[in-house]
Amino acid sequence: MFVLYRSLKYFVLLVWSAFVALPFLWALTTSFKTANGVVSGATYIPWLQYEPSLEGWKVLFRGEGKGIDIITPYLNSLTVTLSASFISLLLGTLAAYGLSRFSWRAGPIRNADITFFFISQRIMPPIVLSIPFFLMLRMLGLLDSRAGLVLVYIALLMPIVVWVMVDFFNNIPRELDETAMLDGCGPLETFWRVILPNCKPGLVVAGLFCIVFGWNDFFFAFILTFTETQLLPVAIVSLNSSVTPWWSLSASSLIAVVPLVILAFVIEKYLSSGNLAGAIK
Amino acid sequence: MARIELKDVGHCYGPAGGRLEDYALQPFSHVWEDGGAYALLGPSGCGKTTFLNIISGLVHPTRGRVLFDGRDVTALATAQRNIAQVFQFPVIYKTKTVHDNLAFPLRCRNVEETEIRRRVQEVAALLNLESSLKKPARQLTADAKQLISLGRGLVREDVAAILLDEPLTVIDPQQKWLLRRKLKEINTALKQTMVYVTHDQNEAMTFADHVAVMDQGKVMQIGTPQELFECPQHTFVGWFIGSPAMNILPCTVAEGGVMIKDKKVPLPALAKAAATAAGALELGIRPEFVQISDTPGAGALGVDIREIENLGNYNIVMLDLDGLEIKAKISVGNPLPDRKAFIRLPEKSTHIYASGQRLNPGT
Amino acid sequence: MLNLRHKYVFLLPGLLVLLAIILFPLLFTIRVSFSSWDVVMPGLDWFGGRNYTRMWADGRFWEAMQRLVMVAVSSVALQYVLGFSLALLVWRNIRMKRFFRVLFLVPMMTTPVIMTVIWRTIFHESLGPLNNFIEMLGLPAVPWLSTASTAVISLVIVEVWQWTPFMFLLLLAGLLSLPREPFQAAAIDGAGPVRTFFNVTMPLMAPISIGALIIRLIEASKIMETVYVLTAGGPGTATETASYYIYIRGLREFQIGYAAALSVTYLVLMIIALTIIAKILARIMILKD
Amino acid sequence: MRKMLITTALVALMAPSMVMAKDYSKYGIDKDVAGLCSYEAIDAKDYSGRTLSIITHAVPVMGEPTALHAKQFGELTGAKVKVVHVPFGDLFQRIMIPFQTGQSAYDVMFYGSLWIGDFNRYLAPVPEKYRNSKAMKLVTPNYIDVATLGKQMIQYPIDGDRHYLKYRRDVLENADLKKKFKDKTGRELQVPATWEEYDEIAAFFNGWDWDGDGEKNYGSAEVVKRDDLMFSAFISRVAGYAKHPDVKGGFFFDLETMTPLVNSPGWVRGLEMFIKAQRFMPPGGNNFGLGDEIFSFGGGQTLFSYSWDDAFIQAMEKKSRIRNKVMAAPLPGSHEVWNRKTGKWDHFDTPNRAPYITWGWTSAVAASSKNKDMAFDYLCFFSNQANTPHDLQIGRFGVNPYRSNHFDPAFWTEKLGWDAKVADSYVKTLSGMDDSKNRVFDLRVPGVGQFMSSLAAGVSEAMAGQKTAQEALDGVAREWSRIVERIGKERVRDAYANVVALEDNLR
Amino acid sequence: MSLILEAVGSMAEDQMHLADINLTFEKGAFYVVLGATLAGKTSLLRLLSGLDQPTSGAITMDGRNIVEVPVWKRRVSMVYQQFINYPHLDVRANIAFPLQRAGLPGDEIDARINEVTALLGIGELLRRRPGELSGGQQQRVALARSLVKNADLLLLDEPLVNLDYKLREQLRPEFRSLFGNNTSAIIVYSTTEPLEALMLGGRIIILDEGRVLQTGDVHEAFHNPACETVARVFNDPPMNMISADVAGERIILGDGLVLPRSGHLAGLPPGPCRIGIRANDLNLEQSAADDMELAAEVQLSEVNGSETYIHIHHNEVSWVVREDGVHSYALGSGIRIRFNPGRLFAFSSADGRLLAAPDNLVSGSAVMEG
Repeated sequence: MFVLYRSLKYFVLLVWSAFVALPFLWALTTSFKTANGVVSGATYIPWLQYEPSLEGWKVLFRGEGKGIDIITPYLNSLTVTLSASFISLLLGTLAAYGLSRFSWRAGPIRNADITFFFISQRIMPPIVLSIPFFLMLRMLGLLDSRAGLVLVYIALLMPIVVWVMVDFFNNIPRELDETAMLDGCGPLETFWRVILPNCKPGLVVAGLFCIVFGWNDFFFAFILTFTETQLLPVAIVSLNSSVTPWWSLSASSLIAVVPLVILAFVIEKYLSSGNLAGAIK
Repeated sequence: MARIELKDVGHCYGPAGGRLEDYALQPFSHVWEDGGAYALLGPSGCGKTTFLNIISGLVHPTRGRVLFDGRDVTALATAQRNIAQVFQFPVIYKTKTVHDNLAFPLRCRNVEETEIRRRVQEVAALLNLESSLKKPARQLTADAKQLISLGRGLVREDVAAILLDEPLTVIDPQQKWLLRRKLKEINTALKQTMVYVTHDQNEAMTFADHVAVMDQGKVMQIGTPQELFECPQHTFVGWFIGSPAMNILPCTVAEGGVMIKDKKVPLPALAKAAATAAGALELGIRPEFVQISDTPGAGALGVDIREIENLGNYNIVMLDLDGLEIKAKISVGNPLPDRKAFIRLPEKSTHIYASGQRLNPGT
Repeated sequence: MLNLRHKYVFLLPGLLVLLAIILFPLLFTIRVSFSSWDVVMPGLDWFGGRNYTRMWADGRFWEAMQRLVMVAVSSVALQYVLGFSLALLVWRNIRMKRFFRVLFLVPMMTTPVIMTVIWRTIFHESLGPLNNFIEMLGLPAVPWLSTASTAVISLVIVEVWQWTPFMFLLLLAGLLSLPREPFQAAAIDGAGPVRTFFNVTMPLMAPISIGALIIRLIEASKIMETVYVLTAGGPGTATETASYYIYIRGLREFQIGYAAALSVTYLVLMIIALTIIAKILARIMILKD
Repeated sequence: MRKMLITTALVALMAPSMVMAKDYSKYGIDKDVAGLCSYEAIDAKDYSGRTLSIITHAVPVMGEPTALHAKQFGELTGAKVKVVHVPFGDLFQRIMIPFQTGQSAYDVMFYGSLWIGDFNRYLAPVPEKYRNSKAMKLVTPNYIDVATLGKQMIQYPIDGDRHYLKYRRDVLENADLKKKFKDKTGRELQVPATWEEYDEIAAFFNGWDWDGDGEKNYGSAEVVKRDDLMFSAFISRVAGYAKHPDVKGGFFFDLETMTPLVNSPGWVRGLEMFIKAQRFMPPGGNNFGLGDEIFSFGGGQTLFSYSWDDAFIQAMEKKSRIRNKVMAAPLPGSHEVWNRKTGKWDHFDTPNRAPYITWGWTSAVAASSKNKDMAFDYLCFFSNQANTPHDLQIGRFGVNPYRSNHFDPAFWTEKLGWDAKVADSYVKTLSGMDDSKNRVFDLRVPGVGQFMSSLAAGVSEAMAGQKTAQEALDGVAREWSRIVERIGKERVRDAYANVVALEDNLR
Repeated sequence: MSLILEAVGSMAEDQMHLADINLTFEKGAFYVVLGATLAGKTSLLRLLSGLDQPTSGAITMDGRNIVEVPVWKRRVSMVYQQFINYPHLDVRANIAFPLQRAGLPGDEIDARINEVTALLGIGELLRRRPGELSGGQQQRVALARSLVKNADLLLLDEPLVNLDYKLREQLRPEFRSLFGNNTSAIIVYSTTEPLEALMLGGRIIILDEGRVLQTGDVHEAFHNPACETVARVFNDPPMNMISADVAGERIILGDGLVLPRSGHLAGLPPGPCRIGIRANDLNLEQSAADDMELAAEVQLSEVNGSETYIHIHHNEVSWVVREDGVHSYALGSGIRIRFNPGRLFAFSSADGRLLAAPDNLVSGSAVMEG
C-alpha cells in the first residue's frame, strides 16, 4: 500500500514535470529547425530526424536588417522591469505599512477599502487603459521612453506589492514598531531601520511578482513605444511574421526565460529555508 | 486503557550508537500503571517532549522498547497505538460542530452512528459540553476547545493513554483551576491512564499522582508530589520543585553531622551516610523548614538577616551564613529577630546530597 | 492601531502616485464611453448613452462575458486543484525536492505572449508534437484548436500550464507555514489522508486559498494575449472572451468609444463579482474563530 | 577579385551609357540601376543628423527588407534610421493610435493596403517626382490603383499581392493518379476551373498518402483562423459567384442604396462551399492562419492552396521537398453567377472568374512627418530597380512582382532555378490578373476593420457550425448596415465609390 | 519630576479602555499596576508611554502637557510581555540600538552595554540573534535594552507572564534589586499576580475594568483593601467571600455560621454585608479557642509552589484554603476547616466598600523599607 502510494506520487510528479517541461523541450528542439524541418512534421532528434540549423538563434543576434537585435531590448527590459519593480516595492511597501499600522477613515472608507482599491487596479483590462495611457504619456512627453513605461508599470505592479505586503506587515508584531519608537526612532526611521530589515521574505515574494509581471508584460510595452524603446517581449514578437518562424521564436522564448529561471532558484531557496512561509498568508 | 511500560528507552537525535552523553533522552525504565495520573515535569529542553513523542509514536526511540499492556508497540505508528493527545494549543476541526468534533475519531473508525451518538452524549455530559453540542466548535472558548480535544480521546474506548502536552498554556489564569479540576475528575471517574507534560510544577503536582521530574534528558525522580516536595532525591528536584526553591548549601563531613563553612550542623542520623559518600556534599533544606529564633541554642547556627520580603501572608527572610544565602519562610505573625538570628535545621526535613544525589539515612 | 500624523508619509506617496497614474485613464475611459470615438471620428464628442444601449443588445459581448466566466473559473479552479496537489506532493520530504520545486515554478516566469506561440505549435494538429504523441499511443488525433470545445480546452491547458505555478508557490509557502499539531491530532484520531485533508489541511489553508483564488481570478479574467495568439477567438466565437472581445472592438476595429463602454461595464461587473466571490469564499472557507 | 571583374564586366555590358559607376555590390545587388533613387542617387544625398522612424511588419516578411534597406539607406545618406517590427494583427492599432491622438510617431509606415480608407487622412500624397519616376511607371495598373484614392496617390507601391491558386503539379500531371481519379469520378483530372471542381478534386485527394512519403496528404490548405486575413480567403471564394461581370455598382454594397450585399445568394453559395471545404483540410485546418497554410501547402501536405504568394514561394525554396512540383493558376470561378439586378443565377459556359486584387503590403508617409523628403526617398530607394529584383529572390521577404518587367519567366528560371513550366505558370497567372476586366478590390472605406472583422466573425460562426451560412451572413449584413449608419452613409459611400469605379473599370 | 494624569479616559472602537484616571507618578518611585487580565493595565501603560493618546483628560509632565509629544521624542522605555527584540540584530546591536539613536559616543555605548549585560548576566550572548535565545534570555535582552537608556520612565508590562515558572521565580528578586535603588526614573510595573506586587513593593495602583480602585503603599493596600474587588484582585487565591447579615450582636454568615459582633467587627452597621477571609487564614487545625469551624467537601487540591490550595465547597461556600507544603486530597473527600473571626474582612454589600479589616499582624518589612 505504501509502496503503491509512493510510486503513484512519483508518477504524478513525473507526469507534471513532463507537462511543464514539454514546451521548453519542444522549443529547444524546434529552435534548431528551419522551415523545412518544421513542415516535415513533429520531429525531436536533430541529425537523425531533421537537419539542425542555428538560424533560429542567429536571427536574434544579427541586428537590424538581417534579423533582430535582442541585446538592446534585453537591457531595456531589465532596466524598465527593475526600476519599476524597485519603485513599486518602495512605494507599495510604504503604503502597505501605512495600511497595516495606522487606521484610516474617510467617510465610509476604511483600511480594507483602500487595500481593495490598490488591488482593484489589476482588474482593469489593459486594452482599455492603452489609449488613455498613450495620451497621458504624450502629454508628459514620455511616449516611447523607458521612463514612460516605468511609470505605467508602477501602476501595474504597486497593487501586487500592496497585496503581498499588507498581509506580511500584519504578521509582524506592532510592538516591534513601538519598541523602535520608544528607542527614539521616528516613524520613518522605524520603518527603515527596524521593519524593512525584517521583511525580507515579503519583499522577495513581492519583488518576484513584480519582476514576473513586469518582465512579461507585452501589451503596454507594445502600445506605448515606437522605435526608440523596445522591450524584450515586443522585440521577440516582432519575429512573429505571417510565416511564424517557429525556430527563432523558440530560441527567443528560451532566452527570455533564463533570467527568471535563476529567480525561480532563488525563490526555491527561500521556500526551503522556510523563510517564505510567513510571507504569504 | 493500558499499562505503559518503558524498558531501557533512550533516544538520540543524531546517528544511532552515538555516545550516551549525546542522548536527548537518557535510557531508563519505568512503568505507568493503568488508570493512573502521571506527569512529566521539567524545564524546556529537558527531553520531556522527546519522551512524549516516544510514547505517542512520533519518535521511534534509538534504544529500548515501549510496551502497552505487555504488547510491544515500539515500531508502531501513532495511529496504530490508540493514543489520544491534547496539545498545547487547542486543536479542533473548525469546520465541524462540537458534536462532530467529538464524533470524528469514531467516524474514522466506522463506528455505527447510533453508538457514536450515545458515546458523544456521554462524553459531552462528562465535560459539560452538552449545551454546545450543536455549535460550531470554533466559536467556543479556549478552555472548552481543550475539553473537546480531550473529549476526542475520551469517546474512544480503545484508548491506551491520554497524553496532555501543556494543555493549559492558553487558558485564562482565572479559569485554570476549573480545568485542572475537570481533568482530575475525569481521571478519577474514568480511570484513564493520563500523562501530563508540562514545565510548570504547579500543573504537574496538581494533576498527577506520580510526577517524573526531568532535566537534561534524564529522569531525576519519580514520585508523588509530596515525596518530591518533602524528599527530593536530587538537588535539581529540590530546586525545581517548590517556591522558593530548596536551600542547597555546600558542606563537609563532620562528626555527628556536617560542617557548613565552619559551623556545625548536627545531623546524627545522616552523618554516617555522609561520611561514606563519594563526591561533593551538599545540604538541602526547604525554606519552610528552617527554624529561626533570636536566641542561640544547641545546634543553632548564627546568621545575619540580610533582607525580609513581606509577601503579605508570609515573609521570606534572606539570611546570610558566612556569605552563603539561606532563605527561610516565616508566616506573618511569627516574631522576627532583628539583624542577628539563629537557625535550626531539623533533621527530618534536612537532606544530604552527594554529587547531587540524596543520601539515604538508612545506608 | 496607531493614529499618528506621520501615517500620511507612508500611505500617501504610493496612493497619490497610483491615483496620479490611474485616475486620468480611469476618468478618461468613462468619458470616452459616452463618446462616439471610432476609427473615423477620433475625439470626445457627446454621444450620450448610446454605446451602452448598443452594448445591452450586443449578444456577442454577453456571450463573451459568459465565456470569460467559464474559462476563468474553470482554469483558476484547475490551477488551484493542481497547484494544491503538487504543493502537497512536494511539501514533505521527497527525493529531488528542489528539482521539482524549481521546475514547477518556471512556467509562471515565462512571457505568455511568447509561450503561447510555442503552445500553438505544440497544438498544431499535423506538425505539432502533441498529436504526434497521441498517435504514437495509437489514439486518434485531437482537433485541438479547430473545434469549439477542444479549443476552449486548449486555452485552459495553456492557462493552467502558465499559472498553476503561481498557485503552487502560494500554496506551498502556505503549507510550509502550517503548525504540526493539527496533523498529529488527526493522525491520533485515526483520520486517513482524505479525512485529514478535508478536515485539517483545507480549513487551515482557507485564508491563503482565498487570497490566491481572488488574485488569480482577477488576472485570469484579463486573458487576452493567450486567446489572441492561440485561437484569435475562434473557431467561430468559441474562445472569444470578454477582454478579447473588448480588444477586437477597441483596437482592431478601433471603436474606442464602444470599447470604453464595454470596459466600464466589465470593470463594474468584475468588481461586483469579485466582491461577492470574496465574500462567498470567505463564508465557505474561512470560519472565523 | 574575380567577382569584382565579373561585376564590372556586367555593369559595363548592361549599362553602356554609364561611366564607371560606383560599386554597390556589397549591398548584395546585382547592379545599381540608374533612376530617381538608385544607389548612386541616394548615396549623393546627405541626411546626416536626421532620424527616420519606420514601422513595419514583423521579421522576415516585409520586415526584413524594410530593415535591410533602412540600414543601407542609413549608410548611404548618413541618416539614423529606426525600424520597429510589429506582428500583422497589431499593426493597425499601432499606427492608428498615434494618428488619432496627433502623435507623430512614425515617418514611414508599411501596412496592409486596404487600410487606405482609414489612413488616408493622415497620409502625405506621393510627390510628383516620384509618381513620374521610371520605376513608378513600370508598376502595373492594379497596384497603381491600389495606391490611389480618388485621384490622389497616397500609398507608395512596394509590393504586389494577389490571391491565386496553387496546386501540386506532380499530382495533377501524374498519369497514374489521373487514371485513378477518372475511374472514381468519370472526369479528367485537370486544374480546377470552378470551385466545384476544386472541391471534387480536393475531396478525392484528401486523407491518403498520394506522394508516397509515408504521411497522409490532404486536399486543401486555406486561411480559416478568424484573424485579419481570413476574410480575404473568403472573398476569393465568393468572387466567382457574386461578382457578375455585367452587373455594375458594387460588390460589397449596392452603391446606390448602400445596402450590404454580403447576404446575397452569391455570397451565401461561396460560404457554403467554404464550409464544405473544411472536410478536406488537414487536421486543424479550420484553425489555420496564413502561417499554417504556408507550412501546410509549402511543406507538401496538401494538394491545393490559394491566397497570397507565400505558400508558393515556400514550396519553391531551395531545400523544399516539393520544389518545382507546384504550379500556379488563376483562382477557380463558377458557371453560376448571381445577378442581383435580375435576382437570378446566370449561367456562364466559361466559368466566371473574378480576380480578387486583394490587399497586400503597401507603404506610405505620414502627413505629420517632419521628414517627408527623406521618407519618400527611403521608399523610393526601397523599391528601386536594383533592390526589388534582389528582394524578389528572397522568399521570406514576401516581396512579390508588381512591375511589368517582373513578369519575365527568365528571371525566375535564371535567378532562382525554377523549372521553366513553373515559372511560366506563375508569371502568366500573375500578369493575367492585371488584364482582367472583372476585378474585385477590397472594401477600401473608413472602418474597413469593423466591416471585415464582423464579416470574419460571421463566416467563422458559420464555419464552426454555430449558424447556417445564410443566418451568419444575414447577421453580417445587419451588422454592416449598423456600421454604415454609425460611420455615416455618405462618408462610406464616397469612399466606396472609388472602389466601385476601379471594379467597374471607369478609370 | 512628576507625571500627572488628570481625568484621563481612553476609548477605542466605541469601547471604553480606561475611564477617569487620576494618578501622579513621582520620580524615583516604583509603581505596580495590579489588575486582572483586561483590567486596563496595558492601556494605562501605553498612555503613559505616549504610544496611545487619551481620548479625554490631560497628561502632564512637570506641568507641561505631553500628550502631543511623540513617543520617539520622549525618554521612555517599555518591556512587553512578549519578548520584543529586533530580530535582525544581534544582542549587542539590540542593546546598542537606543543608544545609537540617541547619538551617544561609541565608548560610552560600550561602557553602558558592558554594565547592563553584566547586571543581567547576558554577557555571553552578545553575538547571538534573539531568535536563537530562550524566552528568559530574550526577555533579559529586552530588559537590558530598556535599562540601558536610563529613561525617565520605565514601563514593564507583565514582563514575566510568558516565562516558565522557575524563571519567573529567578527574575523576580533580580527585578527587585534592579529597581530597588532607582532614584532617577519613574518605574511602572504591571502584573496580575499579587505576590509579584508584594515582592516588588513600592506603590500600588489597582485597576479593574478600566478604573483605579485603590492606590497607595503596596502593603498598606494589601492589609486594607478599599473594596471587595481589590480584596479579590490583590489576593491569590482571591479572597474568599460570603454574604452575611448583621443582626443585633450577631453576624450570621450565609449558611448559618454565627459570629459575635465583636472585636474589629463591632462597628459593623446592621443589615447585610459581605464577609471576606483570606485563604491563608483558613486552617485545617485549630489554632485558637474561638476559631469557627466549617465542614466542607474538597473540590480540588492545587499545588502552588510550596503550598497547597484546597478548593472547598459547602452549601453557599466556595472557598479556597491555603496550606503550607505539598499535600493531596482526594476529590470529594470531607474536610474540616477553621478560622479565626479576628481575621475576617467586612465589605458593604451595597458598594463593596471596606467596612472593617483585621488588625495588621507584625510586619517584617522594616528592613526593606528602612
